[in-house]
Amino acid sequence: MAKQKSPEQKRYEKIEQKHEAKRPVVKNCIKAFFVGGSICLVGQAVSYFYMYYFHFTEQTAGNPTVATMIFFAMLLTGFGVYDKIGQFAGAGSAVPITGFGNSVISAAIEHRTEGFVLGVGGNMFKLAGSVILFGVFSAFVVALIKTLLLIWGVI
Amino acid sequence: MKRKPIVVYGLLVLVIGSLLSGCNQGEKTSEESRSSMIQSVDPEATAVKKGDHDVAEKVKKDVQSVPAIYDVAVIKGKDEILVAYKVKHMQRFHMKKIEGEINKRLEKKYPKENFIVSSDFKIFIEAIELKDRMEDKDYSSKDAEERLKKIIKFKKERT
Amino acid sequence: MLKGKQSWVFPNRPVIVSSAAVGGPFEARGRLANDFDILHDDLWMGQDSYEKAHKLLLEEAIETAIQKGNATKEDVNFMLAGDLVNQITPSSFAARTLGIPYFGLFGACSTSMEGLALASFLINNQGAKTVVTAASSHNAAIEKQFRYPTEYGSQKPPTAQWTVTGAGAALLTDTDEKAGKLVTTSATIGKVVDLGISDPFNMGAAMAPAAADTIIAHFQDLQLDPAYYDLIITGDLAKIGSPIALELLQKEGLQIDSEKFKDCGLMVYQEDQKVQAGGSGAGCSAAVLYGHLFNEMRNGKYQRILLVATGALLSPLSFQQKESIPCIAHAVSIEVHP
Amino acid sequence: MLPMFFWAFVIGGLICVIGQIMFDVFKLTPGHTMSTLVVIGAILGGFGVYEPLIDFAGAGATIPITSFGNSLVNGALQEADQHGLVGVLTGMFEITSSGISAAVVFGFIGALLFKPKG
Repeated sequence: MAKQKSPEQKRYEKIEQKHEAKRPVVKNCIKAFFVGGSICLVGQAVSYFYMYYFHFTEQTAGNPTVATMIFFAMLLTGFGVYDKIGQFAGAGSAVPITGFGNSVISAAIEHRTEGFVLGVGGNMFKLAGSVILFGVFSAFVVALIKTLLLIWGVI
Repeated sequence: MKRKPIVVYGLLVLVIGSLLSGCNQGEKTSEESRSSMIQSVDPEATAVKKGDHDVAEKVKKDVQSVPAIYDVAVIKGKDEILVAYKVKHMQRFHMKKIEGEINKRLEKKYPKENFIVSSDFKIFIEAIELKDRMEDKDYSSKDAEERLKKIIKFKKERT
Repeated sequence: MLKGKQSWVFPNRPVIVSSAAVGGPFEARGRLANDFDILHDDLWMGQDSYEKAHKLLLEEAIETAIQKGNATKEDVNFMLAGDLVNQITPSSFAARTLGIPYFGLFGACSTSMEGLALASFLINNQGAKTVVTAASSHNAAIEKQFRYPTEYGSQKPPTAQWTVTGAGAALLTDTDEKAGKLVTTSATIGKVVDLGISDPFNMGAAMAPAAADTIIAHFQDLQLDPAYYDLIITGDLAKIGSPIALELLQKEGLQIDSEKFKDCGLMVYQEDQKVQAGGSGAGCSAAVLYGHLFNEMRNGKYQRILLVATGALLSPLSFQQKESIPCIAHAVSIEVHP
Repeated sequence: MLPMFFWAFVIGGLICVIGQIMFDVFKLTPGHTMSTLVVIGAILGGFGVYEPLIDFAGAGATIPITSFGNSLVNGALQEADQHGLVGVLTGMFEITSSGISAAVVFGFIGALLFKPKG
């Protein structure tokens, strides 16, 4: 925050720090590790499933795997389970692609009372939009730099 | 807003689920290809033409001598030789390098042959499938060649 | 009648004829379930949006309070109500249904005491014969308004608070039959205090200084000793804010027994309910005071209490623009008339 | 195959731990955390580090959101390889389209089927 804190605010900050419940970082990290790891484990199983029973290679199995994981996320979100997992696992359920799916789907469900066009359509990406924006823009910059370096023969 | 019973929606979900997964038809798989997922199977090298067997066997030995590799399947077709291999897990970081190494080694030794090299797991399974079929006497070499071409085409597509 | 700098005393002693509290499914499993007049077992309450359910909560609380007071809607001169949704639509829409002349209030979670103070003032000064005041909040509607979609799997830190699904309403009237009835005797209007907390998941700590400020002003203006009250209850400071407020008060030299310093946000739920630091929301202090605490007073457990409802005056926009959270607290003293 | 599962679990779990640390230690909102991870994924993709990680950990690297940034970069680079600079812009979604389209489709279906439970 750019604003300077007044001496009174600084004094209060000290009192507040004393009483504030600390986030259980280590415990949270362990939970995130196991839940996040498990989601990836399921993803690996799904991709082997696609490789083995359908016509997908290691390279191409990623797409149907991602779609399937998001499908699972839709079911869990719709039945009201994903927010409970989220409270337990934190980043463990937010970082995998299912968390991206959850952010889109939860917003879509939440705003359906405002109609499908303005509610669902208008709000679907209100959480996931920033991920797409920063993903696309940073990818653009990175790819541009790399392509230019290749053209100029630097690398 | 009255809601339709959940059963209706359940059905809809099922339909969508099956649409999602039904886009490619599954095929029967053999015992060996199934176990190849879990363990090393060391498949025999084969060739579409009977006389090429020895070359395929030699190629297999050469690829096997690369230390990072533990399971190799070789199928020699009319124009191309398909080499599918598995990389030891801790070496998987260097897959690109290993692939290059194998390519270089093979091209040096067999300058006349055309190699298709793949570490892809699916290609490995497919190679074993084809090998098993070729063991069947009724499976014509024309069919085998066609199927090999298909695998190679399949390997080349990226996403 | 003004006393001191920012306090009113009510010599005419407006009588709280009746009160009502309505809660949702989560509150039904809470500690104070028996003190609610109506408990819903579904968050939707048969409505097709959470905002409509929010409005229904408020309507039910007001109607029940009027009914319990043996009055009709026509008898009520004014309605003072507020909530946390944009432009306080649930309160305004409830006023539309009820057809009572209406003041819409916004004081975030302090709305309950803002309403009670103003209602008492109106009656004390012959501005009205009968007034109903209410405040409400609905967990899902407020989450949607202030935080994330309800189904979004975000992890709330231990300092976060759970918005109460509930509404409380009280019917006040000007009558001479006061013996044994609950009356309001004084009120202190707080000023906005901001000590630089900007984490919207740490509202208790943000609001504690406002509560302390109002309590200190109350005792100064009325020249009372904290021992005068059987209980001093804050609105929704919860686990973090409540001890901070107590510490701030003790630093100012007010001797308050920690046994007599309670918090509505810590009273509504059971220990095993996953509410992080405790309850919050405009409905929290309203439902606890108008349900549980009034029942206790009628049963004779307490004679004199001071309720200090605290409100965090932020919006999702102000938080995203990195503003710190300005807070307010209003206090009303309620006594059993001898 | 078994080591693949093991490493998918470990690497996927570790990426989530990085996210958790951003939540708890740096007090970032989920939005900020996810955006940062995607940018990190894009940068690692640019340096060509992410693909070996995928070879090594499989779904442990493709399921976390970081892979979104990586595949955007790869799509752009692939297309740039064929069509020059313009490809950077046009090739971006070549690989990643499935994640976004699945989220949109299932988001809409979800809105048709479900009500928020609160």
